[in-house]
Amino acid sequence: MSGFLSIFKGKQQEPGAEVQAPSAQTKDERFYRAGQWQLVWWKFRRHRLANFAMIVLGILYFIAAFAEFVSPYDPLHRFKDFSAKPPSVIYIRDTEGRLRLPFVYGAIRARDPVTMRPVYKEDTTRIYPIKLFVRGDEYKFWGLFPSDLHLFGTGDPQMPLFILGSDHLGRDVLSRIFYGARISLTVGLIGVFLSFILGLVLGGLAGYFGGLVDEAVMRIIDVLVSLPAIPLWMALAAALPQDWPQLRTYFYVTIILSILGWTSLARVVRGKMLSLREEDYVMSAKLDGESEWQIIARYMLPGFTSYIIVSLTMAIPGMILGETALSFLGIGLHPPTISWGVMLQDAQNVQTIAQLPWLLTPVVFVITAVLMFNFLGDGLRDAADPYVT
Amino acid sequence: MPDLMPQSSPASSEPLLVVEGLTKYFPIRRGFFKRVVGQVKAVDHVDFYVQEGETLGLVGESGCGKTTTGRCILRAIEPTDGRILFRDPKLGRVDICKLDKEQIRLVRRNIRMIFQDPYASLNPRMTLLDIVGAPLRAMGLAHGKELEDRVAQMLQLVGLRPEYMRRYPHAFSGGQRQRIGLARALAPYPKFVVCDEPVSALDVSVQAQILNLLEDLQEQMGLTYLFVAHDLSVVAHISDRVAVMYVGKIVELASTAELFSSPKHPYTEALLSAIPLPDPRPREKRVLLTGEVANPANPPSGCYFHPRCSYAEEICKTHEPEFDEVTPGHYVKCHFGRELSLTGVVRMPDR
Amino acid sequence: MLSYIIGRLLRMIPQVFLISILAFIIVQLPPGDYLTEHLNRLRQSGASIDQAEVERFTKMYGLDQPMHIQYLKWITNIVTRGSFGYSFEWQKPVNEVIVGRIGTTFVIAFLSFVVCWSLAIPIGIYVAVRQYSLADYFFTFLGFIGLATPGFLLALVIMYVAYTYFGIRVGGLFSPEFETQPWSWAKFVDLLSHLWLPVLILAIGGTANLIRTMRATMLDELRKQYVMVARAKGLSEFAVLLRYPVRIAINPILSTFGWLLVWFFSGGMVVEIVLNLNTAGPVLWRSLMRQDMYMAGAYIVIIGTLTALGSLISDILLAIVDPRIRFGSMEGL
Amino acid sequence: MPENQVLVEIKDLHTYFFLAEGVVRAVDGVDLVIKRRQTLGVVGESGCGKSITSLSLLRLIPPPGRITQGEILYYKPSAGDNGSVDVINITALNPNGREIRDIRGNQISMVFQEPMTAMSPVRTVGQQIIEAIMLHQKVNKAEARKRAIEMLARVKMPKPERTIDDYPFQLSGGMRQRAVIAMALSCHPHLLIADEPTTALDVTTEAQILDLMRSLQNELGMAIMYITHNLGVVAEMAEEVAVMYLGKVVEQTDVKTIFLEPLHPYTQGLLSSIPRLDESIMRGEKRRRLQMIKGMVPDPYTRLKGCPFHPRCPKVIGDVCDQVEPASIWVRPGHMVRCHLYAEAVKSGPAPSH
Repeated sequence: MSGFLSIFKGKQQEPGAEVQAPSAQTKDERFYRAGQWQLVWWKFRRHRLANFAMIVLGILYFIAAFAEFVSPYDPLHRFKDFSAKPPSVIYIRDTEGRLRLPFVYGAIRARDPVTMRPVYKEDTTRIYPIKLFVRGDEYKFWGLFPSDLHLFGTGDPQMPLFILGSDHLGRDVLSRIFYGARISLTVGLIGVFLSFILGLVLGGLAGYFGGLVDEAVMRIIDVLVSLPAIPLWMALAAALPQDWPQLRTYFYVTIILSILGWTSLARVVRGKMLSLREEDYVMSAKLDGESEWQIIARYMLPGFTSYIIVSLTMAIPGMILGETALSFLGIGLHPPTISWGVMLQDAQNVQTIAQLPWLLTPVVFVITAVLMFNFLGDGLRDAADPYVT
Repeated sequence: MPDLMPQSSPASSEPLLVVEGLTKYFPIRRGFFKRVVGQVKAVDHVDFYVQEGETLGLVGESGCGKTTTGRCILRAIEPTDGRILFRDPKLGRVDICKLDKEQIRLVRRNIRMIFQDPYASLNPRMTLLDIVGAPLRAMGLAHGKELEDRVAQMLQLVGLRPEYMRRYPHAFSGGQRQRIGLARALAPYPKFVVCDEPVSALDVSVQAQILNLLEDLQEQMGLTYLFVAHDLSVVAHISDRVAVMYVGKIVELASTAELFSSPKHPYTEALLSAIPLPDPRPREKRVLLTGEVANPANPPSGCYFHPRCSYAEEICKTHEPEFDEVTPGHYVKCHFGRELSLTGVVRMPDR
Repeated sequence: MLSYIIGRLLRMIPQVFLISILAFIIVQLPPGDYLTEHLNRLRQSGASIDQAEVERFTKMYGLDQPMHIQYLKWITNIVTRGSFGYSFEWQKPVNEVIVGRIGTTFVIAFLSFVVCWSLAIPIGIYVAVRQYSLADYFFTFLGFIGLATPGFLLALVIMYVAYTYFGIRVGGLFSPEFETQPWSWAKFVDLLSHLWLPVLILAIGGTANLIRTMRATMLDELRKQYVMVARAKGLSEFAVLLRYPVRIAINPILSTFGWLLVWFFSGGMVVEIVLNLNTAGPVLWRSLMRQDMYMAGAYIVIIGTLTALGSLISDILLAIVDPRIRFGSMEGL
Repeated sequence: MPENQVLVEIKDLHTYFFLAEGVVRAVDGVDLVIKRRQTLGVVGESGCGKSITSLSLLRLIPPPGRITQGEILYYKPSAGDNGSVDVINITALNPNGREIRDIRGNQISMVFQEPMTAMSPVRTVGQQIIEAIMLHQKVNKAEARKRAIEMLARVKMPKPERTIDDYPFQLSGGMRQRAVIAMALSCHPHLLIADEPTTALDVTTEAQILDLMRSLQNELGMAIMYITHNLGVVAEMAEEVAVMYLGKVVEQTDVKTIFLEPLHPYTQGLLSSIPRLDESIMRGEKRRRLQMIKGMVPDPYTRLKGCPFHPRCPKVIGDVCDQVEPASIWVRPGHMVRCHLYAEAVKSGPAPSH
């Protein structure tokens, strides 16, 4: 939209309701009665890329939630005979040219005479069809319900299905990525949740009370912001003892990540509070006799919840990357915890990458997740304030 | 239409609102430690009264303090000094400046405000029912079905359909929004309404609709208005008396006819002669002001208007004039208020 | 203007002071103390321990005294003598270890910065003027990818591609044959041939970021009335753009001079580790892992101070290019 | 030079904006004539297309807006001022090309509504004026600066030698508008388009600026196209008045006739809905209610059948006004109205001769 147009845009956006015009009643009552969230949603639905991102993220989080069922194997299951196996090639046409349902061939393992590394050859005589709902490694779903049902696989321990190959220890990379999604995708959420609380409370206090409180909070933010994120994260993460239980380390890593995250949110909240305090409708609420609490809850907060959601969405990818970087460097999470960052620890040097390039596949997932969050955030930002064009 | 007239309206001669020495200074803060380095004298010892049932117009150019004055009356802004005496039906005669939190809430039932910007003054996230019903609910005047009925009645009163109650403000145009603001202001059946430039954001044709509505409602509900505006034609149309402000002070106050026909302050004269009249016939004489409006943080000595005044003499530079009643009901803040013969914008018909 | 700078400088002092306290707390956080750790390691490796030496350190850094005394000793050494303490890992003063390395990191950061600016500003202007064009979508998309791909992952991928498809082993600062040689022209050229990769990797993320900022501020400015007024004067479109919206939209970009450098500096650390460069990043990393306290502390203080200094430079730059700030007007800001 | 010579002629101009939500017919068939040394007032409420008409004149319509139909002829007085003219079809020019840029700011210049945002805040007043002078006149920088100071003095800017080095934000609103006018007039244009130049100003400042514009018009002999919603300002400034409603000129005549004998119901409604000082003051006990136009301007995406004003018109003729769009009717030479009410009275009256 060109800027100049916006000069008459203000009036133009008005739906043409006329005073007591009979037609106005029937025009589009649904639109006139639409509140903030309805309008945001309608606007968001028009943003194709963001909708696509929402679907992709939905799938990723579904995978994270049902990792046990969706992944073909236990992430710690070592297939000793299939270490460092490249991704399986899936065929739908066999050697005689007949079309079949997807299948893989058996594999024959050998060693490279020079490098002594395992090499695999396809055994086209043996066909392992890929089946749905196969029995396999046992697991306890969400730690509660024992089962051995997996969404897909060969169902034959003789020839496991390695869609993304296996690592040095013969573990299925895909299954590990699925399990890793659990941690990598939630680190951001929890970290953002923590910074959300800190940011909202501190920014809100600063913005609402102003004066000394404001000054104090702003100075704290100044100092924290002047600490560069990555070295600070590194320093804090390095302080975590190596022998802590996984869950504890995970929790502390999220805290470390959110230590810097809250500052930008607090600034947004403060700024919004300060500007909303000056709004006519807030003054009018005060004159209507609304209590302070009512004013904050009904008049001010709804004025920027959409902005908060946007900035939270935009903050998640930073946290995901933070975890990945820290774990990758070996100062975040450690094996046997599985996260995308931890998986990338295996891919630290050129030789490994050159020989087992499929170990880099978590990179694809990290980037996809981050990209999708950015797209989503972008779409949300466009839709965030339905009252401004 | 239910009876909207206030239960008790004795024709007492005592004004409904008396403002004495109302002052509002905004501190100017500078530097690292936010030291106060000066004061913006937004409102500087202002006196006026408003009789029940009348409309007092308050005019002046931007930054003259007229809006601040209006807001101080509701304590939407805390006045620095002065007295605001209001004849409240419940509390009796009170000084608004001295009321505690609870009392001010009670008084705000009877003094309400209409805002200038029809877009910024309505919470976009609330339906008309919530917006118009907010004062009723918050003041404990109505709830549930009763509240809904009252909102419906208010909407009808301002010329909107009650069915619009579930709509959000985004469904309405500027003029309609101003009607909503009016419904909200009048919902608790107030006695006194501060109208802060209620029509200046509207197109001419819609402006006429709102002005007529304001007048109708005043008649029906027995309202008293303080009408703050910069458009002198609008103020002349709606006001019984008019006060002119210049740099935080009222410089002249008189009945509308008198002020526009025989002003006594040179600033009023200049202001009146500056009004572009929708009349193609040439004007007799035009007083063009020179220079700029004085800075309220650093006003000139004596009479604030003296640097721009063509009648100024030595005394104007040194002594601030009194706010004098030169003829009955005509107050002027000028050393020569009784002597100058100034030109109004229209001639009074011969009596 | 001068008083503005002085005021701004004064505000920096408590900030840097707080940073130093935070840095000290952070390096003290790990359980156990580094000297014991160090001694344990020496003991394990069977090396003999000079008891006198231990005592000398204990005394010098007040290790037997409460925390705040330790801090005071540490900070006094830094402020008065510019000495950041002793590295147990490297067995020499911290200053000796870091000076050259920080220099190299700084060179990388600076080069990235130059690349970043010279790409982002013209592209940002172009895509703002051609909003919703193919180029706009292309660069927006590229920008998203750039933002979503952190440097170290990019480094990993590039290393893989370079090695597998071109047989080049990227990484390191020098080719092996120059590693130990004294400085020469050839060595310098060799250095440059290794530097381009980290510079490029770092610049990509920053460029994506800057293009977005530049585009957004340009779009804001293009809407303003003075652009139309400039067109109405009869200026050519190019002159209109350059003298009006660009002149203002570039201000926030110019002010990135301060913090972008530091951003590269700190963000570059992980990349440097991945690419195995002998610069500040890997040293900090190792010192953190090994609890080499004074080393880590020195890095955090230096980077923190640089950041504070960076934002100071940004503010001053902004005041120079924008008269509204110089004259204390809040209009349109 | 003959007084009544036509300077600009706008014929059947259509400027549409093609938005995702629909087509906005901002200017929908406008005919206007601007004569030399004369002031044409264009009045209308917001959204009537008056600003877009003026932007079309300088080809400054931003995308997605486009002139879709009609032409704008500029009768450029020749350099020697010997009465001969070059006719330039502005609609045929490349909107970024040399020819139109030679006209902009030089032959036709423009003053906008918001003096606060009309100048870049990071360049001094002088830089912005000198730039315009050096663009159109072959003078060096020192000479341009001299002329800029002269121009600032002419618009009664206090201390022009000093103000020229000030930044716009250091000036008050009124002074800024003076600076903007100085900039617009720095090349002595034949036509000044003033788009609500005083709307954002206080009434005493407005009076100063109006006075200034009138005296400069006399001095420089230029025509003014004065766009405003304020009928009072029109009465003071204009000789000819065009009233616009929904992208069309509904009535055009000289200023006296517009105010004393308006024909179009919209013009009549507009005039009676403004509070009149004399009537306000002389009223008796009973207040005079303002006459008002019912309803409001419809939203810009809808296209009304028949006369665009018919839903609000008090004199609407059923089955005519809501069906047939009225054509321009010349009730007498020099008075045009677009309304069915006058179709009978004047059977396609004589076309004007300019």
